[in-house]
Amino acid sequence: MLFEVENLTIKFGGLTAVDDVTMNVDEGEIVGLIGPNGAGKTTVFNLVTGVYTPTSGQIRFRGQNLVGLKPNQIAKLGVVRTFQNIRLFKTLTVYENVRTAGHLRVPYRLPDAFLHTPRFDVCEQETHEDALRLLDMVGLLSRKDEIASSLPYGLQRRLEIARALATRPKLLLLDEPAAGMNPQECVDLIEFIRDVKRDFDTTILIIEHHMDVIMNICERMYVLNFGKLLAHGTPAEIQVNPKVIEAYLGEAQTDAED
Amino acid sequence: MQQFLQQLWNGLAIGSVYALVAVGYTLVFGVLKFINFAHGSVLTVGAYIALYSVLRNWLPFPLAFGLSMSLSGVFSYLTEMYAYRPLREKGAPKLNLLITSIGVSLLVENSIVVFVSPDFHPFPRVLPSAPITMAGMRIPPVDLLLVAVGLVLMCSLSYFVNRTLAGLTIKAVALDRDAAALMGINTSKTISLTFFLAGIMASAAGVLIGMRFSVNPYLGGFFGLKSFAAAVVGGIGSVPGAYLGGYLIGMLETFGAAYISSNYKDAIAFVLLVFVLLYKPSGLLGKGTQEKV
Amino acid sequence: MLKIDKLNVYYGGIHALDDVSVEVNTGEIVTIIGANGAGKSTLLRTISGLVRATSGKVSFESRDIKRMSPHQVVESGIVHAPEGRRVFSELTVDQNLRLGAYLRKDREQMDEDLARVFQLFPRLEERRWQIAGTLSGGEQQMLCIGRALMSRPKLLLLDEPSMGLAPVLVQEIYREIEEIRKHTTILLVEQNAYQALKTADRGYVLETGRIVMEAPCRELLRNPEVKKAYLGK
Amino acid sequence: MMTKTNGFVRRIIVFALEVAAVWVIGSLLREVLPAYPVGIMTIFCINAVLALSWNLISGFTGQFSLGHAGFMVVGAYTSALLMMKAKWPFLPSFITAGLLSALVGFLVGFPSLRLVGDYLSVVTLGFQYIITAILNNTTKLTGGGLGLPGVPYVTSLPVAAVTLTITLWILSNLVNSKQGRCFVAVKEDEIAAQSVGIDTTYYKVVAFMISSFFAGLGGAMIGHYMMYLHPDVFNYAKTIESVSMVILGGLGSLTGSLLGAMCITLLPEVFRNLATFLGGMGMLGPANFLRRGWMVFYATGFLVLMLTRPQGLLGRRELTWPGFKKWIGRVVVRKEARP
Repeated sequence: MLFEVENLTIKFGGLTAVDDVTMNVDEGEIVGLIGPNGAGKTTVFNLVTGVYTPTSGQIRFRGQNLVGLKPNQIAKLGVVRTFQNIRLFKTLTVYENVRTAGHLRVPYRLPDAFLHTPRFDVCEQETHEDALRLLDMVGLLSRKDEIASSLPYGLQRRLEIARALATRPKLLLLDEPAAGMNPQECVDLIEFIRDVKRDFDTTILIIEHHMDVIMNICERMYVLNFGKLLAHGTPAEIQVNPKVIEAYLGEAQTDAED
Repeated sequence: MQQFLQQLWNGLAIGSVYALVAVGYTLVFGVLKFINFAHGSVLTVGAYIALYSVLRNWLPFPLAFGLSMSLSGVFSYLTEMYAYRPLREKGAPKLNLLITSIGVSLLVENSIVVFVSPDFHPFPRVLPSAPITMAGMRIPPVDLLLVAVGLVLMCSLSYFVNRTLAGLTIKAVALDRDAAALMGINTSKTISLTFFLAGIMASAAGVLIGMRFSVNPYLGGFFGLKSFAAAVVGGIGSVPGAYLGGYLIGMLETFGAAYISSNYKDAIAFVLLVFVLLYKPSGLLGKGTQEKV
Repeated sequence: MLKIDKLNVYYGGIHALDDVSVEVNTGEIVTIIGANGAGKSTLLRTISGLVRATSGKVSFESRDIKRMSPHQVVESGIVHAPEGRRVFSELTVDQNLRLGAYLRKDREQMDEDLARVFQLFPRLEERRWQIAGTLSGGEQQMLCIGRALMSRPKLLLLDEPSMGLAPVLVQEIYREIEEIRKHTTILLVEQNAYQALKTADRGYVLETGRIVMEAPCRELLRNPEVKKAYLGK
Repeated sequence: MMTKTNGFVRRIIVFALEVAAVWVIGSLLREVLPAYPVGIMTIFCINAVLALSWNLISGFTGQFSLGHAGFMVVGAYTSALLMMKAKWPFLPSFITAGLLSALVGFLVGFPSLRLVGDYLSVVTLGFQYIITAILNNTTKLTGGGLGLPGVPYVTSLPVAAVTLTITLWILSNLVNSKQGRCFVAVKEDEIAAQSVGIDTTYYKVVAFMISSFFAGLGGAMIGHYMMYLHPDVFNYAKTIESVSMVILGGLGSLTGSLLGAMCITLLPEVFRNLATFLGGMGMLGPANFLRRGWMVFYATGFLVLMLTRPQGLLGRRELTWPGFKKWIGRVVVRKEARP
């Protein structure tokens, strides 16, 4: 198993934001994480990427324990995320955003940087070309010199994913990539995520609200509600699960189930 | 024992100064989330207003004190109005606010040096200079005034902030500016009010410290900085924290000078600051804040 | 009562609201439904003056309120209970409510309003002296609504009152909303489309900053497209 | 690979030639020009090193440090004392001064760089006060509050100019590297930087140490220029001097720091000469005012700059030859286009 979460729990004061969640993702899968607003989905991402430390529970990636590691160490291991409220290096150009994120794959050290040694030249040339190739693949090459924050919303999302890809993640965590997109943009995004998975040979865990996006690309999905795991299954199973319909789609006619 | 009590009293007096200034840093940081490096200048301005009012026989001392406090409050309010507000409205990064406040403090300090006088002025004698002997302690009257004024002002401020509706708006703006605006609170007015109050507190400290030592253009820079350390030690954003930090640094300084070495007196505040921040980055009474991801 | 005409808002390079026109009549509950990021909250934030519009008209009781700052909007009779509750977490319930009545100068009326809010949400009275940050999510939501009501608004803007609440609590909140509507006009933004459409009189569907549909809620509930996109059928 | 090595060798040779040329020109100027302009040029070079080093930590990495003078003072006393007491030659003393400043930078930076934004400025400022207190009280070694006279004179114009050239070369190499990009990423958004695997604490500490290293060199040059040291030379105002230079030129622009250093170095001189001129004309009142008036002018200018052009003269852009040529080209074309 590539990635496993076991009995993950975090409490903020009196509130249990994530409550005993267990889930896993296998190599090469696209797995969805859905649930109503405030269900704790982003908190799960924050726990996995080391922004928060869980109150209890385990997170393992390729068998290695991620709990207690710093966000940058987790990213270095290959678990890289995007953010719900896009966090780009705003005043840098598109190219600089991607180039900066390529640093993990640059092996030279400080003295090389001071003196611009031959090793420096070789590495820089490589990462420069790699950044351009990456921008080409995600369709941002023609806008590489634009300031990141001046891009239209949809492209900012795309750039954020490209920046994450520059680290060559093994597991990519996407936090609501389709938020604020219209139906056509959503269709493009589905296409884009499929391309990413194929071209970069990465596994994807995705939080999304747009049902058509998530039902379309996920092989499996987990449903969270009030921090608890409510259901788990294929999109077809989830769509007909009465508990999910009740909680997620807001059809609270009876409380008989509780 | 006698010496101990004497030092305790001295610490209380100097601590009052730090506490009065520190609370201004804390209030302003609360509503605007930036360090107002010009806050110390308000203290200097206050000291000079009182000095000249008395020196030139314009006003009797109590009135001069009151005038200094209100004018400094207005001065503090004006710095916000003309230096920080335009930047805020443009949505400038917080670093720009910080740098601008350094500019304001430079302007005040240099203007006093150039237009008023670069010299150190002793404050005219308005209180009897003979120390009062009390329980074996020798207390200069100015210290008595310092502690008394400090207590009165601090209690009034706490009452105002916690118990009155106008005061509560300061807390509300500090906690969540947008939500406060949605309650019908004029947040700009609240921010102005905060600067005004901070100015009053600082100038009271400025006048009294000027009386205790001397009035000079660098007064604010020197006491302002240590008071800032006090605010951070206590937990910036917390009013009781500012008081605690102020008295703590005042005490440590006097006891450090008396029992260890007076040479390092001015470094003590910062040593304490570094230790507190290492142990508890949000300060003794501060609440940790984490950026929302 | 409230009339929004061809409103355009840009938000960090994003065209967040695109020619949005919405109308609310006295006594109505109007709801705006739509996915996350469609611009629902931005619309409310623009009405209440937190966000500046680029073009378009916003008028309330035939007064132009587009250029007003938030506190002036409150003065004119609109109050906004924001998304995510946003109570003053370090103040007591009582202090929160008093701040809600900040613009009310008359002490007696304020006590009256306080009584009315406590009648509506008895749990708030039990917790009157408690620090708001220690309340449960549902209680904070009640406080948020109660606080907004303290200014005796003519129009209440409610942003996602059901967010993060258990179904039982959602029902309770919506029962109170039915109560509130007896005195107050309401513009309700919800992601919980089913609940909102059941409660409101008319609804608008917002999609990436544009109004794509407007109809009485009964019709929206039956509309196959709405069902597919928002009701999961 | 071969061509890469050649490129490196060529660049090193070009750089060595540049350094040599700067040395020769500096020495020539010192011989040809009167002492006054040579002095101003020397001070400019020292100020530029100080500004560049502050720019690295605050302009590029976004960590607003107000303890710059504290690192200068460490370098100044280290180099002076090594030469005076240990009888070391200049170069090793000078380099050791930088290294010791960097070490102090590490000791201060490691704990305090975990703090967010504004706090850092206060801790570093506090550090500067602590170090001043220590120096004032180690009378036996440093002369304490009496000052340290008899520091050997070394900082001639060529020495200062060569130091500036090397500083500029190393820093511009650094900011145009993986590490430099990571510095800027830390400034832009720490959480985003961490999310792509950038160890923000590491890069902050590294930037802080390098900045302290060059601040130490700058401080050492001051000592070897004035031939006298006193803890109060390196006060808060000294830090603010470097801060103003960088802000004037543009946070995050190396050539901007040079520009800023030039303006701030010249400002008091302009006023002083104006005052002397007016004094010569018999206008003693205005002359006396101008002698001190630059301070108000300086502070007012600082404020006006922050309120009207907070990004400084250049912002994050650099002055480059191709850019300069393009600009000249544009100006010329514009003129020709006129009827």
